[in-house]
Amino acid sequence: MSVDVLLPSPVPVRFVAEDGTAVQPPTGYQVPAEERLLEGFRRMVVGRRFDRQATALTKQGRLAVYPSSRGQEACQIAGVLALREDDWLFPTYRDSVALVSRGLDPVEVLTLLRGGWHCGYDPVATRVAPQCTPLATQTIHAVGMADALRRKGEDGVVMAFIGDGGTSEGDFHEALNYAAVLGAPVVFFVQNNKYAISVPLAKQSAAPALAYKGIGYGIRSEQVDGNDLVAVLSVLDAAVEHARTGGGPFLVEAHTYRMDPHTNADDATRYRDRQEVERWEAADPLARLETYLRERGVLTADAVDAAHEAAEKFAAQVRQDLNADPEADPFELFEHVFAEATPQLREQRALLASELED
Amino acid sequence: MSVDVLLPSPVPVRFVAEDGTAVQPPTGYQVPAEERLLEGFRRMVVGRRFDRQATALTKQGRLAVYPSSRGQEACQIAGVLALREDDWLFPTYRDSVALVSRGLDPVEVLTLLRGGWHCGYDPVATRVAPQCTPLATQTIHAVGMADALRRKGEDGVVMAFIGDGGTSEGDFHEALNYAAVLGAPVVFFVQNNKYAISVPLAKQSAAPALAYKGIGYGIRSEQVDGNDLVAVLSVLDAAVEHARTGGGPFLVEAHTYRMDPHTNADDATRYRDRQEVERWEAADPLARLETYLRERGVLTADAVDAAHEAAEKFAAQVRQDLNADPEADPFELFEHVFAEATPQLREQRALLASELED
Amino acid sequence: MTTLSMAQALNAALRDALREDDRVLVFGEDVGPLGGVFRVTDGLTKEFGEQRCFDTPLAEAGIVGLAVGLAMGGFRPVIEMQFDAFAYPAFEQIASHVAKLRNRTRGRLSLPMVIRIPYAGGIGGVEHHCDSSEAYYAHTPGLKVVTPATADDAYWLLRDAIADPDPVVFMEPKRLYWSKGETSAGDRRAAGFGRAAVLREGRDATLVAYGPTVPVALEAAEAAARDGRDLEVVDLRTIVPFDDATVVASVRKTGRCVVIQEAQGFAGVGAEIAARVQERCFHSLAAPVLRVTGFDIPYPPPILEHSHLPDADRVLDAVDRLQFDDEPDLLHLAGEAS
Amino acid sequence: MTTLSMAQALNAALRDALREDDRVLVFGEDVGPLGGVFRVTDGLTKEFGEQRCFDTPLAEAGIVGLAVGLAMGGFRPVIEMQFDAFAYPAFEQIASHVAKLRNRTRGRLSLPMVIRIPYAGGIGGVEHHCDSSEAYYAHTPGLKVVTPATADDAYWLLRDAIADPDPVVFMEPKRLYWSKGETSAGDRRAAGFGRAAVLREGRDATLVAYGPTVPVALEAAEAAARDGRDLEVVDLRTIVPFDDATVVASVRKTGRCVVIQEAQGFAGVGAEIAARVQERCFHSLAAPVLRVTGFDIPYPPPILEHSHLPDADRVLDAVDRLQFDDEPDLLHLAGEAS
Ligand SMILES: Cc1ncc(C[n+]2csc(CCOP(=O)(O)OP(=O)(O)O)c2C)c(N)n1
Ligand SMILES: Cc1ncc(C[n+]2csc(CCOP(=O)(O)OP(=O)(O)O)c2C)c(N)n1
Ligand SMILES: [Mg+2]
Ligand SMILES: [Mg+2]
Repeated sequence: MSVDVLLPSPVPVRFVAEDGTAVQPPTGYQVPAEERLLEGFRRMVVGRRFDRQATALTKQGRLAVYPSSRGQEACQIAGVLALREDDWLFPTYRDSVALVSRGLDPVEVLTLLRGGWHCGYDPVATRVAPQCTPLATQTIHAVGMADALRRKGEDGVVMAFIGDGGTSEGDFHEALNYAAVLGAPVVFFVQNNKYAISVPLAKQSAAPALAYKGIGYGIRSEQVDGNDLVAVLSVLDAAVEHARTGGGPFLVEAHTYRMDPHTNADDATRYRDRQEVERWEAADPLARLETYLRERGVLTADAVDAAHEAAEKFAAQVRQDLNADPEADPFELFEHVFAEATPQLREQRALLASELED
Repeated sequence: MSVDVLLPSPVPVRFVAEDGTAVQPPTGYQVPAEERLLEGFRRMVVGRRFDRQATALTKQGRLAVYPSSRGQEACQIAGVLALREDDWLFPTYRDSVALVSRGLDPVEVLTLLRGGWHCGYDPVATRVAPQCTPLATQTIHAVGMADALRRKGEDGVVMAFIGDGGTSEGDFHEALNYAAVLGAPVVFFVQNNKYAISVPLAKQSAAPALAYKGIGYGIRSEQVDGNDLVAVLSVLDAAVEHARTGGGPFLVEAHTYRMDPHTNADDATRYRDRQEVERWEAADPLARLETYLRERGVLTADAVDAAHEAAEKFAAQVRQDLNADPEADPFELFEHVFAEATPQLREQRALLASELED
Repeated sequence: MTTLSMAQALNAALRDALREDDRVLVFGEDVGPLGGVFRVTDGLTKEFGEQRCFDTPLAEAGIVGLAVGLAMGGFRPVIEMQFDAFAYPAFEQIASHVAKLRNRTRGRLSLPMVIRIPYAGGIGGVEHHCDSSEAYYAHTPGLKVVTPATADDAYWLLRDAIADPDPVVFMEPKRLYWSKGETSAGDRRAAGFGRAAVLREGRDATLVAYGPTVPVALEAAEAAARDGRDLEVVDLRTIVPFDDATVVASVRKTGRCVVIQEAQGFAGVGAEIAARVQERCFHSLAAPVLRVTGFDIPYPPPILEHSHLPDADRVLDAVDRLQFDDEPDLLHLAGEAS
Repeated sequence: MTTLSMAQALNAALRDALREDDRVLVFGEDVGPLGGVFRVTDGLTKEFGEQRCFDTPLAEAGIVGLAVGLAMGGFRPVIEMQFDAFAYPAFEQIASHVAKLRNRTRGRLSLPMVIRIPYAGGIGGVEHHCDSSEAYYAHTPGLKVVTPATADDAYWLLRDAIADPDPVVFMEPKRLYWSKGETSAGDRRAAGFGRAAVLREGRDATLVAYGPTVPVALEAAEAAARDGRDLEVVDLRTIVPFDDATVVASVRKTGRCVVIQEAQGFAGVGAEIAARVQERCFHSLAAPVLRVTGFDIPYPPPILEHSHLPDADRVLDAVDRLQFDDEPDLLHLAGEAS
């Protein structure tokens, strides 16, 4: 394979400038259909509202912890829009907005974060792997799943989400290499939000851009303005198409920013200043898309209002659904260790039963 | 940093063609001084003879196992010639020839492989880390050592040897990244001998060349004809200089070939055919250098004879020194677990003592 | 019944599993055309093709992680870690994912996969090639841990492991690869997971062993018999699930127990066995449960491994300390050694 | 004497070590400006600069491997793994290099480094944040394994760990980070590594605990005292080296023993303690050594952790089964559960 074709664009692909005006994208990328952009807008509105709601729920003690993705909505939503229903998604803990946007039940999505039984949704039914905490580990699973789809003759694609920090883990390297050698239909989608908890990108990597990692594995790669939904969707469309049609894996780096602290428990003032955050407010993905779509006459004021109304309804429902405490049967502790409990687990269950009788 | 400066030459750097004639190297590389090339020749002759001797010793049961580096002498010797005495070397199990060439006692070098006490030489006195078996793990240690030298204000450089297979391990990725972020003076030297035991390069990586991994970390990199001592030395000189003068890490991939099986215990006929090996005979690094140096009038027939004589003497000494069985005091088992044995280890020592009394 | 080495029996098990179930995949380092460094996968790529038995890039977390993804996708991977210590790079994948995926997903995902690990020493291997790593896995909830000591068990336990709905760490004692035994492949055998085997009946004391120390236990029992002492030998076969019933019945009968393991002793499987036995057989015990293990040292170089490895003599010394003679001798254990 | 939380005591120990010895370096994920997710490294970068306390790229094998290289080069790294389960990616580096480098080099290289690991649960953490991983390290020869239960021990054991010529895995019980205690920092204390502490004297039975279960043992002992039962509480402080002398003396005195550990029981440190105690105190024991541990399950979700964690009631139940009344009740252990 030629070397040049593997290298990303030297600057992030962009379709829409920060002020919402259209700019000339590099050749080879299409503007996605208007209907998809509108859908993207609506979902971003709901996604952001959901995110805000989730953060609020931590303050009320209804969620144990919540890692916000405010500012990353263009990535979260484009990732979902680029996939078909029968494609698989391998998310991290920060990708709740993407999951909700894919149609998963918000209560199920938030189960982990409210202290309920680990993964709350059905990975097989939803084709969404459990939200992954050990960083980068899920990227290899994604490769295995992609290889499984290929083996079964399905034309599904797998998208693995990962953060900038996660790319430093050895598992990410192994995943890229395995994907390339196997020619697996997997898209690695790096949301480079510039921080790994408190560690800024400059301490994470000295690469010109993370997308330049692709060539070292023979993987095509691209970097994109992660706060420009039009660009992210266009690039992910191309990446997914590449993978689906037998081109092998694809690496996309989206440059974005984590507007909120790492989680509600984090104190971001310890490691970054207000000015930096404010600079990124100007690059807000939602405002940008709204301006762009309105200026092109695609989005009406009514449609914007409708989107916000839908978002409020959605948030209200989430609030209500999370009002009840998660239920939990202590004996379930012993149910899911193995398909059939060992004698030792049965004894331990009996011990717990005797304690609960007391 | 500019992207182009990080990319390796699109074809391996070469100074001498397979038939020994000089070719035009890319700009920026110097032909090393004649005296160093002559020294390189002499060491390659000794190195190859040593290697042959070691393989022979496995047949006589004097060595438990030996991984030959026949065919890789240009890499082994250039790696050593590029370093100063106060630089550090982090070798693998396959780099015995390099170690012997650095002046380490062959008996000490072979201690591990004859079943004696693990690492037989003194790493601090020799500035050579123990030959490393768990693949790629030593590359991170090399980064730490390089950082230690920098912290102590020394201008030493660390060279980490690794094989093509080893580059697939996560630890290699983490080492490259740490080195780049720390700006550590370390040269990663990949001897791409085309096989990881039985696994050929094509199953190991889909990269255009392994040297293309550098850019993904912001590390300068180069690829070189690993059977051309002039080229390997020239490139490693540049890499070492780069690291020594504060330029940070450097990645060099040398294209070479493992002429012998993985070790004496391996059966290479199971996975590669005779023709392939024969093709590489034509690229032999020693014959090539000899032709080159002789045609330039630098090397005389007498000097060649003298080199072979020295090699025979060297081999004879090795043979003789390895005639005795390695000695071993069973109580040493308990000596090197901790600086001071725990009460438990003292008890276990007493148990062994009572057994040996019986 | 055919006579096979353990390596051949394992090879037969893989072959039969590949033949019977299309979902079975075999992969790892050098398992393809080379047939594995111990030849356990010999001929499989040739017979079943590169899609069913293949070499991976050299990365153990990658191998295990790939297997997790393939198992999530409906396959039944049987993977090889080339040597014990070279499974450590995959430890996170094993401990945080392989062991937990069923649990994390509340039972919605099961993970039928087998991780084959040649382990332990006694073959003159250099450093990092001889670790006894079974305790790391046995201590990790969600993993079954299996280790055969005979060719027949190698065949059947591997078949059972592949058929199991849960992940199995299948530990193969390297030094038994070449030891031969009758194998009933084809002719389905009874005992499955969680059943220990009483390999020799005896009245005076029970030797509990597994994997590489089973032949040591048998040798010790033979020698003891010549001295008029009648030892029972129990081979665990599976460490998880553990067969309390068989072990407890034996010790309650004999009243004495020595546990034999090759691994370093501290917090090993032998500690678990000793703890369980005294919990369950306290009133039957005439002496403390003793352990014969490797020392608490990194695996030694080949020239010294015979001093480290538990052998029949060390076992017999322990048996002698089982207070048959009403003269307790715990001095070497309890006192400060010189 | 000042009153500090355990996290503050650890911070003070790091600060004093950095001050006294230029070779000490502190690094890991988020230990710099943020001060660590538990604030144990709070203020260190500010006081000592980025060269002495710094953030690394996000890769645990990298952190440990970097420390190995720096220690080989003459430094004394004190590194942090952010949470227990996130040390697993570094397992190969720890097991094959940290634990073995002195041994591999015949003592020519020593590796003075400390791996700090916040561990265990009880703080409502989500999956992968609450593992009790001490047994993995304790079973690995060449590692010292330390776990404080009080602020004062946290300070001194960490100082001792940093001063030690060998690698120390320093396990910090997360749920004790905020518990306060008198700390004698500055005023050098006696007991070092390998010395357990008798936190409470008693005649009727010995509770052996370490790390997060020490307060549980003390609570149980208080409760038992109200019922007229006099329990001795031993805090191991260091798991490796193990203080046989203190534990054995206590159990020989009391004749009964319950071992308490938060980790899943199978092949854990508690198994080792039970095995050792019955080996050494067999003739003093009036009942089997019992274990109270977490269940053999992956660490449960927060809503269920209280059912999993050993609490004082579970300890008291075990004490009740120590056959004070001549009515052996091993049924729940020995029989098949329904
Ligand atoms: C293997 C591992 N190490 C450490 C952690 C602790 N941790 C959780 S999130 C995080 C930062 C991740 O940063 P990044 O990958 O950039 O993702 P982001 O949180 O910014 O979305 C860290 C260090 C972890 N979850 N897994
Ligand atoms: C972590 C690890 N996994 C597996 C092995 C077993 N092994 C030893 S050498 C080898 C092949 C290494 O190939 P390469 O890196 O190309 O080096 P070469 O032997 O060709 O010099 C393998 C798989 C190992 N030593 N370490
Ligand atoms: Mg990030
Ligand atoms: Mg190679």
